[in-house]
Amino acid sequence: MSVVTLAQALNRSLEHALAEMDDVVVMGEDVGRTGGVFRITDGLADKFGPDRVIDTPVAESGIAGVGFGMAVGGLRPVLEMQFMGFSYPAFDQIINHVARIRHRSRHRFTAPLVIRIPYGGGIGAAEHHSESAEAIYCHTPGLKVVVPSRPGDAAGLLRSAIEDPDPVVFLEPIRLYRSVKEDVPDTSFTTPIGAASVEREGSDLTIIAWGAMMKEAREAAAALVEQGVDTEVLDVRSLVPLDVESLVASVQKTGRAIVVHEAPRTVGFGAEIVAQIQQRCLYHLQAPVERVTGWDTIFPLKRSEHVYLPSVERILAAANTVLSA
Amino acid sequence: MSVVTLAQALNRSLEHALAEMDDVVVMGEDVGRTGGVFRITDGLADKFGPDRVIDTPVAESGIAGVGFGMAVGGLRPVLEMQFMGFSYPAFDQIINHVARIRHRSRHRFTAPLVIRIPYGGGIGAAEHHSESAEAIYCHTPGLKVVVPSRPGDAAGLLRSAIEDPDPVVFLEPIRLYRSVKEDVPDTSFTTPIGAASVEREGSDLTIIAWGAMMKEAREAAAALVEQGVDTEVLDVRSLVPLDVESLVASVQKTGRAIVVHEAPRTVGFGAEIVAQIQQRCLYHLQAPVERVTGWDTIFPLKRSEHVYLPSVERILAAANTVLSA
Amino acid sequence: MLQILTPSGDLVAEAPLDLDMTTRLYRALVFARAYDRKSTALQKQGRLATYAPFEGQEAAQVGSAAALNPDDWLVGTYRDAAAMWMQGYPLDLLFAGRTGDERGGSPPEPINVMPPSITVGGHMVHAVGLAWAERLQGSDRVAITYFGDGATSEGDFHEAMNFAGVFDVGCVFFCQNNGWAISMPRESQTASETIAQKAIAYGMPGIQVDGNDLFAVFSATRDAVLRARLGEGPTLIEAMTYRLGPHTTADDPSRYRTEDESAEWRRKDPLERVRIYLSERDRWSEEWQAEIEAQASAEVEEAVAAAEALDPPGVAGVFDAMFADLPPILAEQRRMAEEAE
Amino acid sequence: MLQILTPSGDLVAEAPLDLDMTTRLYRALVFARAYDRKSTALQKQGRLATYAPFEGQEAAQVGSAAALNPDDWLVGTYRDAAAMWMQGYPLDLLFAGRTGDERGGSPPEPINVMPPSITVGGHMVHAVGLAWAERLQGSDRVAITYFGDGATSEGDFHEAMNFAGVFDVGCVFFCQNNGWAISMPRESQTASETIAQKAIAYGMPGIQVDGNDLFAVFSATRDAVLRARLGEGPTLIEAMTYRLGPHTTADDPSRYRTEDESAEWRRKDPLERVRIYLSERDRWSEEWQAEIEAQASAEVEEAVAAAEALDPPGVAGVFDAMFADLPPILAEQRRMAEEAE
Ligand SMILES: Cc1ncc(C[n+]2csc(CCOP(=O)(O)OP(=O)(O)O)c2C)c(N)n1
Ligand SMILES: Cc1ncc(C[n+]2csc(CCOP(=O)(O)OP(=O)(O)O)c2C)c(N)n1
Ligand SMILES: [Mg+2]
Ligand SMILES: [Mg+2]
Repeated sequence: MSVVTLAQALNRSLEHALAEMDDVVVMGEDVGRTGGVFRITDGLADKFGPDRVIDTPVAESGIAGVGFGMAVGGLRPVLEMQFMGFSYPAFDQIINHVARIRHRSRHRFTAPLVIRIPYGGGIGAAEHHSESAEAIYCHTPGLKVVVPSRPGDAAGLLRSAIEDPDPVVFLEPIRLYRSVKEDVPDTSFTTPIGAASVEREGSDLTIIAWGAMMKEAREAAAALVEQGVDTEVLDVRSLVPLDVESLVASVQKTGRAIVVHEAPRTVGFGAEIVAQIQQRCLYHLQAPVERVTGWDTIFPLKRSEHVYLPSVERILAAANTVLSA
Repeated sequence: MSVVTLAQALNRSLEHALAEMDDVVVMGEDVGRTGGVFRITDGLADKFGPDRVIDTPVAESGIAGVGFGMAVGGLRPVLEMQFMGFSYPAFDQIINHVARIRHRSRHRFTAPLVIRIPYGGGIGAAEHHSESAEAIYCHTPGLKVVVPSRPGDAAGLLRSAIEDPDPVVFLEPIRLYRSVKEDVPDTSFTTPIGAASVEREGSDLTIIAWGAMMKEAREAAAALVEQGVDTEVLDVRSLVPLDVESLVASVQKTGRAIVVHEAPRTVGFGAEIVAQIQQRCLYHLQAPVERVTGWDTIFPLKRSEHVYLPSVERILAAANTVLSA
Repeated sequence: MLQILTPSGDLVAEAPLDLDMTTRLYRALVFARAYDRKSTALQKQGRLATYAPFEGQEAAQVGSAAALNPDDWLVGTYRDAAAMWMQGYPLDLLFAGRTGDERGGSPPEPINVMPPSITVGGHMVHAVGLAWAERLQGSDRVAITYFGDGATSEGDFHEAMNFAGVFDVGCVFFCQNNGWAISMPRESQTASETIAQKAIAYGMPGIQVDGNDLFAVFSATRDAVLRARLGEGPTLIEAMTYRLGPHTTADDPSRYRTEDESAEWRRKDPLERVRIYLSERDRWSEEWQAEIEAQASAEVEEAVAAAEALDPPGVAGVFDAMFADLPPILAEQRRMAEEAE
Repeated sequence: MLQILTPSGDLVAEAPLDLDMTTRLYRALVFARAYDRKSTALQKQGRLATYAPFEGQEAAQVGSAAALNPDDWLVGTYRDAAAMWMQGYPLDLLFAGRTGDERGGSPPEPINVMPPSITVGGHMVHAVGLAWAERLQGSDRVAITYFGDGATSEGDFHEAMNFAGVFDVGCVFFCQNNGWAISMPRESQTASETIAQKAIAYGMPGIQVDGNDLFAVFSATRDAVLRARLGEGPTLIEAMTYRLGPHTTADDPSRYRTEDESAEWRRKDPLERVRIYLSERDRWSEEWQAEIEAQASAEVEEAVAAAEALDPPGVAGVFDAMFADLPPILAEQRRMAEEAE
């Protein structure tokens, strides 16, 4: 075990996969020579050479489509999109081909690949560098979508994604790359895809979040506990497949819930969570589930980020609403 | 007034716009010489010439991006994507540029364009020809998204979309192109964007739908009325902006609701509608809102369409669930 | 433009195939045409969904596919059934796909032919990835991808060509320039003088061949495949041909082109010139023609019957190939679908 | 490769600009460099967000923009501030954008410069549409679009070039080939020998120029702009230049390239050769240099101060330019955001 950041955990997980699985290749813009703009692939090109760690031209559709062909051809590509806002040119390849080949060919051809996408705001970046479009990938049948919020989960979920027989969109919260640390095993391990993690048990209120928003969720929960509200905190981790059972169990217990995400509200993944809860726990609900989300606006530049991003205060205000209903 | 199909209504609305508004151009694959694969632009090239009705190379990103440039440059392009499944290559242009230029430039540059997208299944088509990805466009801040289900609305909403100062994604239910007819004014007119239409008033149950699914919604409602269930039918028409007020008024009255759509269930637009209803009408709900939707699967080919598509029977089964809760 | 066999059946360069092989490929041409016409007929009867006929393009498809090894990858479009069939894709599955059955997309192992691409342009990058994966795994299998003149306008064509050039991937880009992309004539598709010359933008060789000339197509493809197999990189081939029929059975070409144009291309029929060539060498007779046509017809009928005899795919057809294992929400939806049946 | 003024300041062809104009443009070069260095310095102090320096590319930007009419359209990238400023984009707005304020994207009318494109490749199609819209509205305004060597790999480059070629749009494609796309050297970006030759794939002229040569850049762009304005169609210009600094202030070039390489390009400095040229013609002196540097510095400081003096954009900055009129749900969210403030 050693204490590592989320970025280091990802780097080590990739290294283990490259070392232990002959069919893994890493491919993307600047992933080789310079180790990626976030250094997640740092050192890998030196260790595994240019046939395993491939620097590509600036062409996201090509990366996704060529990676798709490689996957059908017997490899397990781990593709990097430099930022989520640059993954849209690859969207046609992902939705029309990556997500569909197993179905289209009745299992004859498959695309066991991973698309790593750094995402989320709070870093004062330029336009297109801060968005959270997870809902779009979640609405695409044939994809799995996972989001770690801790170094251990990052390493374990990434390994699971690489070993998965189907394509996995692996979302990496940029804001957490270097801001969270924890003890992580030094050897490779997997964390199952499809299971939420109950980070804190509680009986009064459930806060549901994923990715970077787990930070705010945890802080809000801590403040609430201090106020005597026994708050349950749920890290969804896997958006598709969704662990509905854990969600339902929690809300049936607490009767009150808040879902938090950075993405715009309209048809954000929070809507799906609300829909699942109202379907399965309507009669347990003491108050409407509150959504604390980004607004239906363009993710703003640095000077306005604080207006857009869900804050601990906004979560606490929502908690107040939910608890006083 | 004359009785026209939805396809004819669209064709006439385009003709009126081209005749009455100098800045309108129509652009897309095969929209000129051959009048579009669905003949929606039939005859327009002959009447208005190749500078107003433009046949393009096969390049959807180009169509959207060049059309965007034209819009910023002072025109009002009406762009056609041949099928929704072929609009994904244009997704980057639509989400990263079309939807954002007003915000990016603080009103200095704007993109008053319309993207017409034939969509939906039930026509036994090849892969990619039948999907309903409205949720993806609805989750994109900066776009309006409208869907007519009647010829009159088709003509009026299209004209509103063309006159709108902001980009509008205009979804055309393929299955309704020639299967619905109604009396429509012979001159141009607008139908406001942002207002749902209550097609039938009722007090026991609200059925909410849009686009091609209005057919099933209407049929199910008729069957229910026959069974003595006073059913309200709501045609959403405008997904963004959503007419929350009408939704809320209806559900507060009936206390029971079903939302129907063809798109996959997970994070489909139905989730947003459920989330809005549970937020605003939780205490009025007599039963969980039911979603009758496509499954979280690839839209199937002809032989399996019936398994996927929401049917009158599935709506009636859901009604039964909702009514007996 | 490379030409070996003229429309009147004269050799203007050495034949790249011996007479036995030429006879076999002529048979394949006849077979392809039978398949194509039968498909159009079946569509008219409502037994197939919309069909995209390739009449006129038989030599381009048969001649190029003939240059492949049996285990090479082939990535084609909705209009490339003849090439796919040449490379081993079962006829009944081709029909099954057209009846609207996903099982049509599942050729048996070890056939390395992808199900036909319905989106225009998106599949060429796949061939690049396939060829590259083979090389990285130490194999010398190559990939060929078929596409039309219209497809060259899509961004993905560019990205595929660029990747192939940069990484020297063993991929053959085979463009059937059939003059039209639905209603769009080739001249309006791109201002490039030829499609072949687009290769220069990617540092790879490009060659234009008479696509209705079986020998020219075979010869150019054989050379490109060899280059690819030897690790010398990709090639772009532009085969000049013509779609004699409509874009699909739902299309009406009279809206955008003249009868004259089609009539002129009829005179360059890709089958006729091989027939003359064989006939002049005593390898063709009316009886034999009747015989192979009858065989083709019988095989095609059999394949149609097999496709139509497939059980309805049912709920399993919608759900069971979404993932290796069905996740809980999908399993729940599957149960709901079963109930609704 | 077109060259007019050598790195040592010698003319090898006729100068396309008179001495007055050359003097003015030299001043612009000095100004651009001052802006660029100041921006890097401010970023280091945390006053600007990540900055993409263009040092080494001043002549490419200044020389090309100098060939435009004041109302022509300019569509550039994050690295094209000098060209944008030349075309009238206010300095303080350039800075405002970099402080993370959307108001930086709003140049006053009638300046026809789009806010800088942050995505690579997506903006070239916009220039095509702008130029086309002008023509359809009877104007002879043209559009120029700036992009890097890396951007030529994106599908949208291809679609932009293809549309421009097919419709003979009055658009100038100006590629600053600065040798690198972040860590990717030009040779690995495409196997094409030059980027200029890619023009042949679109039936348009392509020309390679010494991008560090103010005269060559101006001359080639002037010709291309004239063609565009006369309705003769688009041109691709490849300006051979070099990014002397890091990709952005967050980048460390030592991870992927040698000091030697940069040092070699230092010797081809785009300012120095014009300085020598002017100096040899008695149009340059140390005092004057000091004077224009001081002026540049003062103007830049002033612009920074103006940008930094902008009120916080607040809730209005997030909501009020989403649509012409705020729809009800957004208005509701706006109220919620106000409450949370
Ligand atoms: C991405 C995409 N856009 C549009 C279409 C609709 N479409 C089907 S075939 C076709 C024309 C293709 O022409 P070409 O590439 O020349 O092939 P051909 O049909 O002539 O064989 C178009 C536009 C599509 N299938 N996919
Ligand atoms: C669509 C997209 N993909 C990736 C990026 C990340 N990125 C920013 S600049 C850059 C390299 C661009 O190189 P080039 O076009 O040569 O321009 P230069 O930076 O050298 O001026 C990349 C990959 C981006 N901004 N947009
Ligand atoms: Mg064609
Ligand atoms: Mg560059």
